[in-house]
Amino acid sequence: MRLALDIITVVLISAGGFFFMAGTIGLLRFPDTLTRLHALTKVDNLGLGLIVFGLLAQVESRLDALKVIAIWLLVQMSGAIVSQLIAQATRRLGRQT
Amino acid sequence: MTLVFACEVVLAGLLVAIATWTIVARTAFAAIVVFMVYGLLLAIVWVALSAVDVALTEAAIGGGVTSIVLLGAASRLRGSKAAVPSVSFPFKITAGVLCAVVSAGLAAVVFSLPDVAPTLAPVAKENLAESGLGNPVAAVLFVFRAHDTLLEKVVLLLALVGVWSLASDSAWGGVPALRVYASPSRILVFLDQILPPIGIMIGIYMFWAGASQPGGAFQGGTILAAMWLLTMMARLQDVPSISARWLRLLLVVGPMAFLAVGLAGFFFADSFLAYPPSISKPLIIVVEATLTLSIGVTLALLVAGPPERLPQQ
Amino acid sequence: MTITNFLLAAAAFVLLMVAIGLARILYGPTDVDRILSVQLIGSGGVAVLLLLSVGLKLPPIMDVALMLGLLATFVSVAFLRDAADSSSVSTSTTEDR
Amino acid sequence: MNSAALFGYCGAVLVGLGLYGLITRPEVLRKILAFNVLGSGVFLLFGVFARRGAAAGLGADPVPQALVITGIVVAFSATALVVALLVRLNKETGQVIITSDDPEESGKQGVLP
Repeated sequence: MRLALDIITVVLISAGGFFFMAGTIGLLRFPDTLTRLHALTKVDNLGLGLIVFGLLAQVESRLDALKVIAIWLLVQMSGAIVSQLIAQATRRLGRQT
Repeated sequence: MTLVFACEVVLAGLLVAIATWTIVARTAFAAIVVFMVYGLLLAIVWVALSAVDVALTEAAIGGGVTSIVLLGAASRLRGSKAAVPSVSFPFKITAGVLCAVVSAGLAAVVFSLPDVAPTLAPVAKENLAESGLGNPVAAVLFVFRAHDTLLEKVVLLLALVGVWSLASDSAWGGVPALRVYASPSRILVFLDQILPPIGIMIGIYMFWAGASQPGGAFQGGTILAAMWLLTMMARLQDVPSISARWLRLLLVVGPMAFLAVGLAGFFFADSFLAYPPSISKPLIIVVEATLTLSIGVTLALLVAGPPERLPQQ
Repeated sequence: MTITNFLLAAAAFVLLMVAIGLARILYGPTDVDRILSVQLIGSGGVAVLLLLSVGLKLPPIMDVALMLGLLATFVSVAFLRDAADSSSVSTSTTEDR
Repeated sequence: MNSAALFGYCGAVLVGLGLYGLITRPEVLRKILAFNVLGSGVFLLFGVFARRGAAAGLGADPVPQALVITGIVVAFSATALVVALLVRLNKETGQVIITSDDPEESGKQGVLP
């Protein structure tokens, strides 16, 4: 059981780390703000999400598990909305110049 | 252990690089964004130094509200086309050498610190039970060095009085000119409707948890301030006039409660700011609750700045 | 390699990726690009702190992650307010609503 | 080198950096930023002393930690006050730097109040 949980953790967190790396490569290589924002949302959603699910198999108590999920939901929601706001600001900036 | 150290080396390198960037960035806006990242990174550094209470304060105040205050100033100054004198290269070199000497001196101090570090941790731990609290840092803040904390609240209020006194005569008692969104988009309004209730809950949790684990009035109060500012920026709520009675009351209720409990110490315990042992925990909780409110309001008003126009204009 | 070591290694890796990403976005060229860094340090910092919290078995670190996520959102909203204005000519007169 | 020493050196470098910015940047806003960097370097040194004082099952000495928390708040108060002063200065004179009261001096810098 322990071993199974550990394997799940390793697989999910490695996948999360992979998306962090992919996001960083995207940030380095993409040409403009909107495409870089696209790369960043992958980090937000998949990177953090997979890491959170991987950690759920390791937390000590049920309360901690709830807290991890709450933090994830908060970051997920505000991240999604702020990404939209950033995209809106980029468009507004593009129109003005 | 070495893995933790690897983490810390990355962190330290990043921190110094970001700090350098803050200093050398060309535009003020860029420097402030970098400074914000710097504040949030410092929070992770404090975690690495096992100072979780400080990490929370640094993330909230160092990374959060300080950069918002600076940002407000930067956006107001952006319009002005005043000439900035350039600094000569030899002067920069001289200053650089001087600062390197200062850094080297401090590094030498760090290098030659005594092997057995002086510490008050055992004393704090021993007397922790008496305070009724579980968090040693909160015990230091509210019991062992309570006068520091009381005066710090007074400093916050004095700073606010100083900021307000910079208003022009015609605007005195008016409304602070916090910069708000001219036309908040619907998605922003949605965020500002959904986030503050969650944020207020987290703020109360921070203050409540502060008694037994890292957290406390400051961290909770800052979150409340951030949530209030958020709703004002999206124009879901008006910026209040500084002469509003409820506002003034909220500003002083925390320090007053603290002071009252401190004075009561003369009669019910043996000295100023001493708590009767049997009810010390409930007393501290009451003081912290009112302080959380007062700190939240004070911080938000410090960010909003001096009043600039009269109400109903 | 124990699971604790794995979590700490993952934290170091994510931190490194965040560092590289930050370097790219803070470089600009526009102010909106720089605001992406707030998002990145928000989600990356939360990931690092959660990994450390579970890896070192110190649940209070989760509260720092919560604080970081919340404050990053607040700061991005405030920054976007001014970045969207940055290309307009005079900003000093727009403060009265 | 252990982690406390690492961040100690880090703090020393930050103090130097902040001082450099404080001296060489003419704009007041950048001086304030630099001063905050300097301050955080000093706080970090305090944090190192706290970390080294770990004892009695505590990860760090709570007394320096409490001092740093107070310090962060006071630094914020000072920043807010000086930012308000700067905005007022800019409103009155249009300046973003502090010029000398001596008319000859400010004439040299090419700006008159």
